[in-house]
Amino acid sequence: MTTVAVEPRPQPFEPRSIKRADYLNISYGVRSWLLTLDHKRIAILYLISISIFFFVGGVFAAVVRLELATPKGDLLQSDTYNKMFTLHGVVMLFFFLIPAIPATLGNFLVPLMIGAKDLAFPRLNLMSWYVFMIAGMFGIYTMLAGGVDTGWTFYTPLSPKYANSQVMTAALAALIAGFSSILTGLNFMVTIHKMRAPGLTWFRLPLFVWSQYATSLIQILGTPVLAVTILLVAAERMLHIGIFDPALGGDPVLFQHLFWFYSHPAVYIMILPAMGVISELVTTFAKKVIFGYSFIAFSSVAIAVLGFLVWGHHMFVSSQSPYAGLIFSFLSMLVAIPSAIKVFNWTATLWRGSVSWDTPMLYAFGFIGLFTIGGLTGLFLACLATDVHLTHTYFVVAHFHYIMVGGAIMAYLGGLHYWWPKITGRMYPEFWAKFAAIIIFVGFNLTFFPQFVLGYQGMPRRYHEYPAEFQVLNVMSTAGASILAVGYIIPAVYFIWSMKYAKVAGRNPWGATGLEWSTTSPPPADNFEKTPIVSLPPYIYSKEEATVVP
Amino acid sequence: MNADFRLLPQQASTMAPRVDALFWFITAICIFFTILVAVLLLTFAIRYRRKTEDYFPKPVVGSKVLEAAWSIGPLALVMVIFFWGASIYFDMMRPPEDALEVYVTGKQWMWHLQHSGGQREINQLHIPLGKPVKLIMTSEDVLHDFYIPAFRVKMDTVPGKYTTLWFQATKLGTFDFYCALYCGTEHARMIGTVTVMKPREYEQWLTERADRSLALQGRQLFQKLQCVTCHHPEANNRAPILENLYGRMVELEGGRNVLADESYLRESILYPAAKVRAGWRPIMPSYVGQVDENDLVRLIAFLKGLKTGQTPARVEDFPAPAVNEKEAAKDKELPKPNEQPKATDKAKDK
Amino acid sequence: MAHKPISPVTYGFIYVLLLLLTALTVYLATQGHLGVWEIPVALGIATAKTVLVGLYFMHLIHSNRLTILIVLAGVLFLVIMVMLTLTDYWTRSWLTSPQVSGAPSITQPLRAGHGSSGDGRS
Amino acid sequence: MSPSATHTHDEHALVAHHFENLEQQRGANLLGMWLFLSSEVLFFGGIFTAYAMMRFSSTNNGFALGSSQLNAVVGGINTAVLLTSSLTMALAVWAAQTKHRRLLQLFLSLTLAFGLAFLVFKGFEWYHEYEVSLVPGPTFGSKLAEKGDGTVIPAETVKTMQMFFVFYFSITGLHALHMVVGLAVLAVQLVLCLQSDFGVRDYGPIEVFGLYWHFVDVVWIYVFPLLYLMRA
Repeated sequence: MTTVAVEPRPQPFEPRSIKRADYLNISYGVRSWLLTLDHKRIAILYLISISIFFFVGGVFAAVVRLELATPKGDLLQSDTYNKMFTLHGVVMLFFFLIPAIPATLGNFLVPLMIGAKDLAFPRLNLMSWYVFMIAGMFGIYTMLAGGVDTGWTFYTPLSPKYANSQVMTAALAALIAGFSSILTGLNFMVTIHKMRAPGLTWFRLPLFVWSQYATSLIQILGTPVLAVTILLVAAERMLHIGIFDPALGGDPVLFQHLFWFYSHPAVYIMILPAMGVISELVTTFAKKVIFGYSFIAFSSVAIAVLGFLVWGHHMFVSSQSPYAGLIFSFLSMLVAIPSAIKVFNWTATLWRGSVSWDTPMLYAFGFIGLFTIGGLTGLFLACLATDVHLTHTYFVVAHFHYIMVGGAIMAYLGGLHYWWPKITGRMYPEFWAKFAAIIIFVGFNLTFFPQFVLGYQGMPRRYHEYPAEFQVLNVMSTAGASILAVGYIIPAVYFIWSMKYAKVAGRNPWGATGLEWSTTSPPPADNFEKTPIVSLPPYIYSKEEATVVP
Repeated sequence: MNADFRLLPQQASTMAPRVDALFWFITAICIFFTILVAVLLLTFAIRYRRKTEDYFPKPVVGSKVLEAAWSIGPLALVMVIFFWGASIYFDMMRPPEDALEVYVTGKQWMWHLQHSGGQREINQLHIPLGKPVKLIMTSEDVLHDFYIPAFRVKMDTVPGKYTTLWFQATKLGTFDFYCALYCGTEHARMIGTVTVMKPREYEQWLTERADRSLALQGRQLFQKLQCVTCHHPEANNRAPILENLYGRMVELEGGRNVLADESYLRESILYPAAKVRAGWRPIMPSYVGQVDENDLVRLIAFLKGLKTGQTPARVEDFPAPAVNEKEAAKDKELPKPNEQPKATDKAKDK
Repeated sequence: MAHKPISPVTYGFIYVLLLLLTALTVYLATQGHLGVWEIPVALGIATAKTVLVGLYFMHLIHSNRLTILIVLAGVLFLVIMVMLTLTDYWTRSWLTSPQVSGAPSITQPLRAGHGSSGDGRS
Repeated sequence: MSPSATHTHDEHALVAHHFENLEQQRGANLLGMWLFLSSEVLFFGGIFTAYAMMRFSSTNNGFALGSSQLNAVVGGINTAVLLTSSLTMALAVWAAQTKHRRLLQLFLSLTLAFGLAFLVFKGFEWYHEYEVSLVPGPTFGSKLAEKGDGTVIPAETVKTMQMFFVFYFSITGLHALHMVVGLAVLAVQLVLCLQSDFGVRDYGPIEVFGLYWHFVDVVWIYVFPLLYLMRA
C-alpha cells in the first residue's frame, strides 16, 4: 500500500504555468488523431461523431414534430414523413444512443477508473471507431440516396418486399454499427477482467464500471442475433427468397422474435451505462458512500440478464401465442425489481448527505425523476390487457422517450458535464449549464408527457396526419420540442467555447473519489504517473466508520 | 382548438371499463411512486444541501431490511398487475361461441370488411349494440393492425393466416378504428369508423344491403371451381365429404388430430397436401392463384354451414347471376351462416 | 504457459474418437431406423463431439472458471432464445383448440407432415 | 495485439506497452477470443433458431425431403476433412508451445491444406445442387421430377423444400465465409512462421487463432446433422 488512490479533499486549481504533457498536447495533426491508439483520443473521436449524428437525428425529430403541429398532412408528403421518423429512429438508436455512453464516456473512463494504461485491445478500439464510421457512411448514403421508410424496426414483409426505399443500405448501416458495438463490448469486458490495478477487486470497482460490464454482456451476446437477422432480411430483399415471407411459406412473426431478441436488450445497452453515470454523480455530489453498493452492482447484471427474457412483450398483439405472452408478461414484470432497487438506493444515498446542486447533480435529479416515470409506465406495457390498448400508440413513444431521452440522454449530459474537466482540463460555464439543464427538463416533459395522454386516447404512432381531436396535445408536444431543441443547442455552444476560454480545472474539481480523479486533468497519455494501488472500497469520503442501517 | 377534444377516451365496449379499471390502478401506483421518489429526493436535496465544502457526512453503507422492503413491495404489486392483466387478456383472446362474424382483410391502404350475409364495407363497420362481434382478419400484403380505441381492442393482421378479435359494443354511435401497425406510405389514411346500431336498425341495415349471402356465393364457387366433382357422395370416394366438417377434430395421416377451423379450411384449399385426412390420398391440386382472399372467405363461409345432405348436386349448373327474389328463396334452403355446431358436437369426434 | 501442453498422443486419440462418432452418426442417419429418436441422437452425438473438441483441442479442460463461464453464457443465451421462441410456436394452436389440456397431441411432432409423406417422395 | 517485429527473445519486446507482462497479455488475448466466440455462438444461434422454428411449424415433409437431397456420405467425409484440420491445428499449437519450429510450419501448412480441401469439396457440392435445380429461386425444383420414380412432389412441399435450401445455403455460406476468413489469417501466420521465429517465440497468437479454427469446426459439427441427417 504505497499509494492511496483516494484523494479525500478537493484540490485547489493548479497554476496554469506548469505545462505538462497530456494526451491532448502530446502530438498534433490530423494523422496523430486518426491513427491514435489512445482510448482517450478515440473517445473524443466518438464524441465528435455521435454529436454530429445526434444533431442530424434531432433535425429529423424536429421535422416530425413540426408536421404533427396540425392534423392535416400539410407540411410533408406521407412518404417524406415516413422517411423522417425512420431516419430519426435509425440515427438516434444505432448512431447515437447505443454508442453514446459506452463509446465516449466508457471509452475514456473505464481504463482510468480501473487504473489501466489503456483498453486491452487499443487497435481493436480504433478499428471499432472506423467500423462505426463506415456504418455512418452507409447511413449518410441512405439519407442522400432518398432515405428509407420502413420504420427502424424493419418489420417484414414490408421491408424486404414492399418498401421502395433504400432499405438495403440502411440495414447494412445498422449491421455494421452492430459490429462496432460488439467490438467495444468485447474490449471493455476483457479490460475489466484483466487490466484492473493491483488491489482493485470486483467489489472495489466503481459502479460505472459494473454497469459497463453488464452493458458489454448485452452487446456481445445480443448484437450478433441482430446481425444475422438483418442478413436474412437482406437476402430476402435481394434474392426474393426467404423465410419471413408468408407467400414463400415463411413467417413474419419469426422476424419479430429474432429482431426483439436483440432490440429489447438494446434498450438496456442505452440505459445501463446511464445508471452507472448516475451512481457516480449521486455519490460525488452527496459526498457520501453509495447506499447499497452490492445491490446496485448486481441489479445491473440482473437487468442485463432479465433483459434477454422479455422481448415477447413487444408482440402481445402480433398473433404470438397468448401463452407465450403470459410468460413474457410475467418476466417483464420482474424487471421492475432491479429498477426499483436502483432508484431507491440513489435516493437513500442523499439522506443525511452533503448535497450540492452543481449542474451534473441537476441532471441526476432529472434522470431519477424521469427514469422513475419512464420505468413505471413500462408496467402498462408489460401488463397484457393494458398493452393491447396501448401498444403501437403514442403511449409507447412517450414511454421509451422517457427512458432513452429522459434517462439515457440526461445521464449522458450529466456525465459529460461531470467529466468534462477531466476530458479537457477546463470547467464549463456554470450559469449557462444550469440554465440549459432546467430548459431541457422543462422542454422534455412538455414534449413527451402529452404523448402519454395521446396514447391512452388511442392515437397510433407513425401517423403523419391524425383526427382533429388529438391536436391540442400535439401542439403542446411540438412546443415542448422547440424548447428542448434550444436546451440541446446551449451545451453544444458552451462546451466548444469552454475548451479555450473556460477556467482551468485541477485534478479533482469535485472532490470526488475514484482513480480517474487522482491523475492530472487532462490525463497523460499513459493515464497515470505510476500504476495506482488500491486499498479502499470506492466512494470513501469520510474517515469515519461506516454505519449500516439494519 | 376544436370541440371534439376530450382528455379520456370513450368507453364503448364491455372490455373498456375492465381495461380502464386496471389502467387506473396502475396509474395510481405510478403516481404514488413518482411522488414518493420526487418528495424524498427534493426533501433530501434541500434539507441536506451542502453548506460547507469541509463537511463530510457520516457514511451509511446500506440496509438489508430496506433493500428487502423495496424489492418485495414492488414484486407483490407487479404480481397483482400481472394476474389482473392476464385474466382480462385471456377473455380478450377467447371470443364467445355465439359471436357474429365479420371477415376483415387489410391491404395497403384500406380495410375491406364482409358480413356473413355478404354485405361488404370499405373502411366502415356496422355492428349491433350489445352483441358480441368476432372479426376474422387477414392481410393481403404486409402486417396491419386493427385497432378500435373506444373498445380497447387491437390485433395485428398477418398475411397467410387468420387472427381474431372480438368485442361487444355498449354504446350507440360511431367510433374510429385505425391501422395501428406501420404498413407503408399511406399508413395514416388506413382508418375508418365503427357504427354501433340498435339491433333492430342493424337488421334493417343488413336487409337493405343484402347482396347474396357469403355462403351462397361460396356455394357457387364450390361448383364453379369443380370442388363438387370430388367432394361428393357419388365421386367414388375420391375425396372426403365436407358436410358437418367445421368445428370438428379431424384425424390426419400419421395419427395427429387437427381442429377444422377457418385456418384449417383455408390451408386445405390452398395447400391440400399440407394436412391430409387419414385414409385419403393427397390428390387434390392446390388452389393458390385461383382464389383470392375474398373467394376464400366465401368458400369458408359455405363450408362452415354445410350440413348433412346439403352438398349441392354435381350436375347442377351454377346458377347465373340471379334476381333477388330467386336468390332469397335459395338462401332459405341454405343454413344460416352464423350457425355453429354446439360445443358438444365438437367433443363427440374425439 | 498456465498448464503443460496436451500431448500429441491425446490429440490423436481424441481425433480418432471424433472420426468414429462422425461415422456413427452418418450410419445411424442413413441405415438406422430411429424414428422420433433420430434428431435427439444426431444432436446428442454432435454435442459429444463438441465437448471433445472444446475440452481437448480448445484446452477447456485446463482453463479457468472464467473461460468456462463465458462459454456457458453463450450457450445459455442461445438456449433462452430457442426455448422462449419455442413457447410461442409450441402453444400457438392451444387457444383455438377445444382440447387445451391435451394440446401437445396436436402440436407435438417436430416433423409435422411426417404422416402425409406418402406423396411423391423421390 | 501482436508482438512487435523485433526478433529478440526478451519478453519485454513481446509485451505491448499497456500490459504489465506476457501472462496478462496472453490472458487478455485468449479471453477476447473466447468472448468473440460466444458472440459467434449467438450469431449462428440466430439462424439455427429460425431453422428450428420453421421446421417445427412446417406442416409438410419438405424439410426432410430437402435433407435427403443432400449426400450424407459426402457431407460426412467433408466433416472428417474439417476434423483433421482441427487436429493439425491443435498439433500446431502444441508445436508452438514446445518450440518445434519445423513442426509448427508443417502443421500450419497441413491445416491450410485441409481447410482448402473442405472448401473445394463444399464448392463441388454447391455446384451439384445448382445442377439439379436446388438453388432457391424461380427455377427451384424444376429438375426434381426427372430423377426418381416420376412421382410429383406437391407444390407446397416444394415450397418448403425451397425454404430448407434457403437455410442450407445461408448456413453453409456463412460457415464458408468464416472458413475463408480463417484461412486468410492462417496464411498470414504461416508466412510469418516461415520467415521468422513467429509462433515459437510467443505461442500466443497461434493459440488464439487455434480457438477460432476449432470453433468453425464446432459450427460444422452442428451444421452437418441439422442439414444433412434429419431426413425422417
